[in-house]
Amino acid sequence: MNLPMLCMQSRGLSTSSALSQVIRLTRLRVVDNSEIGKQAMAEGKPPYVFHVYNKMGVGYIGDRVMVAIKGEKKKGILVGLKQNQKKKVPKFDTNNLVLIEDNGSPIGTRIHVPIPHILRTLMKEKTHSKGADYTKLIAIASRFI
Amino acid sequence: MESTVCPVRHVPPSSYGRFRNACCATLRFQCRFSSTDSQKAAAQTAAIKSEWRRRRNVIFDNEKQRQQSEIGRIEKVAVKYLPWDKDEAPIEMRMNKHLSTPYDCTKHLTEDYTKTVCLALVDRRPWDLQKPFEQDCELELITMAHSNKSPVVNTAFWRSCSLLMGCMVEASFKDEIQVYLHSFPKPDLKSGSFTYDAVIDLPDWKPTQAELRAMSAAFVKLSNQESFMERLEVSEELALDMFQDNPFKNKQIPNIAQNHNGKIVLYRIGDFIDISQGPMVGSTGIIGKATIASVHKVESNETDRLYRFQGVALPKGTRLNHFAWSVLEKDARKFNDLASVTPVRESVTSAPTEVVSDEEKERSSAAN
Amino acid sequence: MTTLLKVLYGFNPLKSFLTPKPDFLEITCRSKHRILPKPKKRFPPWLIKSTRSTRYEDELTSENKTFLKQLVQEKYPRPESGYGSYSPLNLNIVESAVEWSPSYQRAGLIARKIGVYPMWMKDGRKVLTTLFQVADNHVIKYQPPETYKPMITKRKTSLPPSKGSLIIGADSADPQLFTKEYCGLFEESGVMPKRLLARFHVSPEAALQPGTPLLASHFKVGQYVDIRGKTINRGFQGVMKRWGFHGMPASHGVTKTHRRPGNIGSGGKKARVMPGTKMPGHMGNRYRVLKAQRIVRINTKYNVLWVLGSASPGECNSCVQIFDTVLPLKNCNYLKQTPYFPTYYPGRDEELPEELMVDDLHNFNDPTIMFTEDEE
Amino acid sequence: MNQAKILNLVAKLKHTNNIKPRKLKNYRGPEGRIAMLQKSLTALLKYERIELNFNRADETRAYAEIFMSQIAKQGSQNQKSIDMANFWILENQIIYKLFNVLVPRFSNDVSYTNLYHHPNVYPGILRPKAILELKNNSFPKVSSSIKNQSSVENILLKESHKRHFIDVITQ
Amino acid sequence: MAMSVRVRLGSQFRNIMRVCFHENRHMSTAEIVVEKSENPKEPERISLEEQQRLNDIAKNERMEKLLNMRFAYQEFLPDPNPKNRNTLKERLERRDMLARRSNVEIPEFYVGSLVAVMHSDPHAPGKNNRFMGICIQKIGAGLRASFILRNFIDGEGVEINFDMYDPTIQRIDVIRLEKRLDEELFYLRDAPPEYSTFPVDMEPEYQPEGSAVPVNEIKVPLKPLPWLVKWERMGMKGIRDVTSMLTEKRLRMSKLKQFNKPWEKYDLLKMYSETIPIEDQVEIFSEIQEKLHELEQHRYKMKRSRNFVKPTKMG
Repeated sequence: MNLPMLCMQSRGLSTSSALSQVIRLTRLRVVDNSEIGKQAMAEGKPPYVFHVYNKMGVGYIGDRVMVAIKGEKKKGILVGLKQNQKKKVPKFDTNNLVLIEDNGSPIGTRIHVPIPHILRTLMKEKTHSKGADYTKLIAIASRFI
Repeated sequence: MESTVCPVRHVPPSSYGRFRNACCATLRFQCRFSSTDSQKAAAQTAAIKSEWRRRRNVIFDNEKQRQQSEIGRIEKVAVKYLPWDKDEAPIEMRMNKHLSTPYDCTKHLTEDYTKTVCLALVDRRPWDLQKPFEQDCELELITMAHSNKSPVVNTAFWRSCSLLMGCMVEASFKDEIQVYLHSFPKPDLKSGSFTYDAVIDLPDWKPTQAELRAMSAAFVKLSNQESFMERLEVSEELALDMFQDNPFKNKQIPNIAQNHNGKIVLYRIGDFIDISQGPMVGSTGIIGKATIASVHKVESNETDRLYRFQGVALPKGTRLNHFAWSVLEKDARKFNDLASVTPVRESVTSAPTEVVSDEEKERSSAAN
Repeated sequence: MTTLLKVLYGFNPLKSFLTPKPDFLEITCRSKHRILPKPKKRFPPWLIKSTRSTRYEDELTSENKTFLKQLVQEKYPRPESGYGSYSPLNLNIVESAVEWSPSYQRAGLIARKIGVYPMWMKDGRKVLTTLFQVADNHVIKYQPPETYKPMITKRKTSLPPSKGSLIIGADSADPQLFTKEYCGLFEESGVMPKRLLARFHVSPEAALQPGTPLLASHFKVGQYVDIRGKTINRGFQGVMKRWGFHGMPASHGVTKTHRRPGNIGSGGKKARVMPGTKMPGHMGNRYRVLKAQRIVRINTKYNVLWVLGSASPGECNSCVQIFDTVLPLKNCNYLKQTPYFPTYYPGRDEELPEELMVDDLHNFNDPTIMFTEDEE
Repeated sequence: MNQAKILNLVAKLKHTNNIKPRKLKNYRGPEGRIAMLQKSLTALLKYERIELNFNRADETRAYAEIFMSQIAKQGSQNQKSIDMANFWILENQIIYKLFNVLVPRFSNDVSYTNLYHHPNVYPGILRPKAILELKNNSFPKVSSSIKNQSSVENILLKESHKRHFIDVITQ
Repeated sequence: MAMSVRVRLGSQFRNIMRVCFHENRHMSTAEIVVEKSENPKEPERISLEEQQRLNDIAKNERMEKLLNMRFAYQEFLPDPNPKNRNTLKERLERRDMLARRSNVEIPEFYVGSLVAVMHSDPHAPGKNNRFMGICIQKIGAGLRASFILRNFIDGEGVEINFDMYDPTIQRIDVIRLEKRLDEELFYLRDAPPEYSTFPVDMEPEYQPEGSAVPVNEIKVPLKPLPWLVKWERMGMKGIRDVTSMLTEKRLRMSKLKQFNKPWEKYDLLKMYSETIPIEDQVEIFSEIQEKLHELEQHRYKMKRSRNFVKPTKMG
């Protein structure tokens, strides 16, 4: 068990999170095979969010977030969330992130966890002819649910 | 409603003056059936009407005083009051013979009793609240709520309503219209209405709805005065003297007297006096909701101007919804022909036998 | 003195009379009468008191009660099959047989909100629908524009009145429950006294003969309606619940002001609280109108309307008024739909099936929804 | 989401539809509330007619109704009934009385209690009072539901009924 | 009824077997003993009282049978809150539910069963999607009824919430019919992955018809702290002893009265307000029973006419 968890437990703070929302300072799990992501996860220093690219400041599935990872700024897409979802949309045990570059193409070449089917539609909606192309993310997914 | 058309006037019975010297021996019975409509005659009739009434009252007062002065030495009687609740102990009271009445006994109990008691049972016989005790006796007091234990109270209530309606009829008509109270049939709750027959000097009178409402209001107003029903037994001659002006009562009195050892029972409400065998409820305050439902013309051998007034009433404090009341009103509007018109009716049967029959009926109906 | 009184009281042979006679009442209903704070009085002061006191019931025997019930049934017989048939006789005085025109305003209905449940659209979307039962509606009274004088409001108009009023009643009940004056209101139409009354402004062309029954098929599916009802009574509430304020932090030195509004006015020249400031107070129990709700389904047998959305005012089993929407972009004219005018008559208008649904709503009797691949 | 529990089965309450539990304010909180009800329920089964504040009486009534119907449904031999009786009834003799006297007295399809408003005695604490009793007890009746057959309005309506009947037949 | 996965006997035994199947099944879980009427050998000689007694027994049996439907058809029971209840709405809702059931077979399954759901999905490439997992919750009254399936796929825990009466659901297959010790299995989220990992292409397991629903009495160990919920306070039966994992303070806290609420065990009014009374349940189930029976028979006929392949018996 890591140190912050031990500290929390000793102080009797509740570690349960009611809504499991992705907000600033939320730690995420990188699920692609990018080098930086693999290293960060292996070191036990998962990236944390410091900006969510929407009006609410809460990240939902398919949303773009800016994360701090190994001292670098990186953008990423939320591909799976812990919080309760709508009917027929899968809910995951971890908050999953795929790192992308500025043009929308993923840094890694493979995603090793399942991602929801609804992400196909969401990614297509977010892709514009002149802007970033997010459909490549769908292409590298190994399995859909 | 135009006042010129309406023969009814709304005058509450004024309290009668206690003149002792105003015995108008000159007044004679005058049949006014073929009278002209001249103003003079009308004024004369009005004067005569009120004079007759005052005369009756004076005679009543004198007779009452005479009877009381005849008592002489006051003796005591033991009255044992039996409450309806068997758990409560009987109460024995020492009352004055020929003076104290059941009403006086209620004053010794609670104020509620003075207001709600309608009738007394003295030695199990119905007894007016204003009738003095004659010997040692057992007393029971009946309110309207005790009608299941002693149905006689319903009959007394219905009879009192009839009497009060007579009072209302006599007082309500305009002075120039001659009104003779005839009689009222034996009270029968099952007929749906209480009645009073009166001879009115109008050829074909059909009251409008407004007139009926006005009469109902007058009736309720009378009952709200909560006047006592004074009772007095008089001789046949005195009764004839009192009702000289009324040819129909004059005919009835000898018949009644014949059946009751020459005695006539009079009741007085305010200044209205009428003949009835009784018993009556203690005061008119017992009567609550009431409606004069209809007036029908009745075929009779004696006269062609006999009208039957019909009404329906409930004891005070009865809760009845408007729909049920409208059903009762509608029923009371139908012509009540259960009793045929005969000169002597109500007073022929004596009260106790009637009670027995009523009780039997109740029992049989309950058994059914 | 007290001892004397005690002695007197003890020796009083009539003691049993003095003890109060208990007036027992059997309790049949568990809930006690809920006292709601009254809404603003909008009705005129001469409005008739409707209900009788039922604390004490009439001292009638059961046979007599059944007899009265029988008389009530005889006086107000149940309508024959067809639930109010269209009369071929030209006896209608109030109604005028004109074609519908967009400028006409029709009557509304009184309905009971009976619950909320989900349904699915044809594209697989889940929607919540609110069910309204149109219970036993009849026209009670019509007042033409000439005689109709609504309560004077602050806004005065100089235009002559163009709308009459139609009083609709719902939920028939035993006349013995009401006062005599209240029952008198129903004599003109000859219907049984109703528990609920509502007034609708209508064009004179849309007037209805008193006694006409109104059904759920007064509306068509796909039509938009406004729903007026009394919101749920929540009592005295703070600003966080009543107005959605955020309150103040739970810690960081905040004391006793976690749920308080904070500043309610400024200093300086206008050193006072401005009118209309959002403050704590009574929440709910007010009439509110929810506008432009779409009717997606109608059951003509049970007279039930399914309306899209779950936000209609009032709690379950409360009553609302439903009428054609006033919004210009959602009304029948805009939808190019002809409503039944002045109302749906079973004999005159076409016969309707038991269930009516809009086209994009999934019927549960239909097979499973399958999507097809689009060529893109 | 409100979901009906299915493990237990209870018979419908005969006397009311409204089953919102009362708080019965108490310094011991919900535990104290149950303790209050235990006392009242024991007293009700012991004395068969008790006088309480209205709120408490009404609450006790609901508990007593469900308690009796559950015992009647499960039977006296059932372990569940015995546990429940041990919990609710504070005196051992009353448990004996319950299984041997009260349960045979009632059939399953009736309500078991009556509740009456009780008038306040002046001077005193003017809090709504009530009388709670088990049905079929040996005390005299609190109030009779039998109406006066021969009151004026009842006689008049009865006769009206007869006439109406004749009218209908003749028509 | 998960009729698709059960061995069928000849049609002449079908009705008899159904009765046994129902009764035996529920006897195991509901602790309800069904009294069986003995068939009288000499029907002419039985007295009136005896006849009455037999009638009563038969009536009770019918009642029991109806009431036992509450386990399999829980969602037909309405919301017990009296404020939200309305008879007409409930009736209309039940009618819609039965209409949906006539188009798709919604089999009987419980929390703890393995279920696979095939549903139309506009986002998926073939417009169809299938998910299989263990049912960890079944909740909701009427058309709101829903259930949650949980599985571990590619090392990632996934849960999907389905509406039971969603018209996009094409079929619901019960892979393994069983019950667990608890009514909700949310503790699987804090359990090691192997306890909620099931192969997606698992073959349906067949049980002999008439057998009771087995109760899987497995006790799940939990991962070390932190957990999503303070499970030590929840009184779950399906969790292995966790006292060794807890700190002293937390252990002490979990034994406090305010968390265990011993007074609620016999709180009768609470129990009443959470349940639908027997009378209402009988009314509801007697209404739907006939329709369900018809549907079952119709479905059986259809299946026989389509293909008659004898399935192999497993485990």
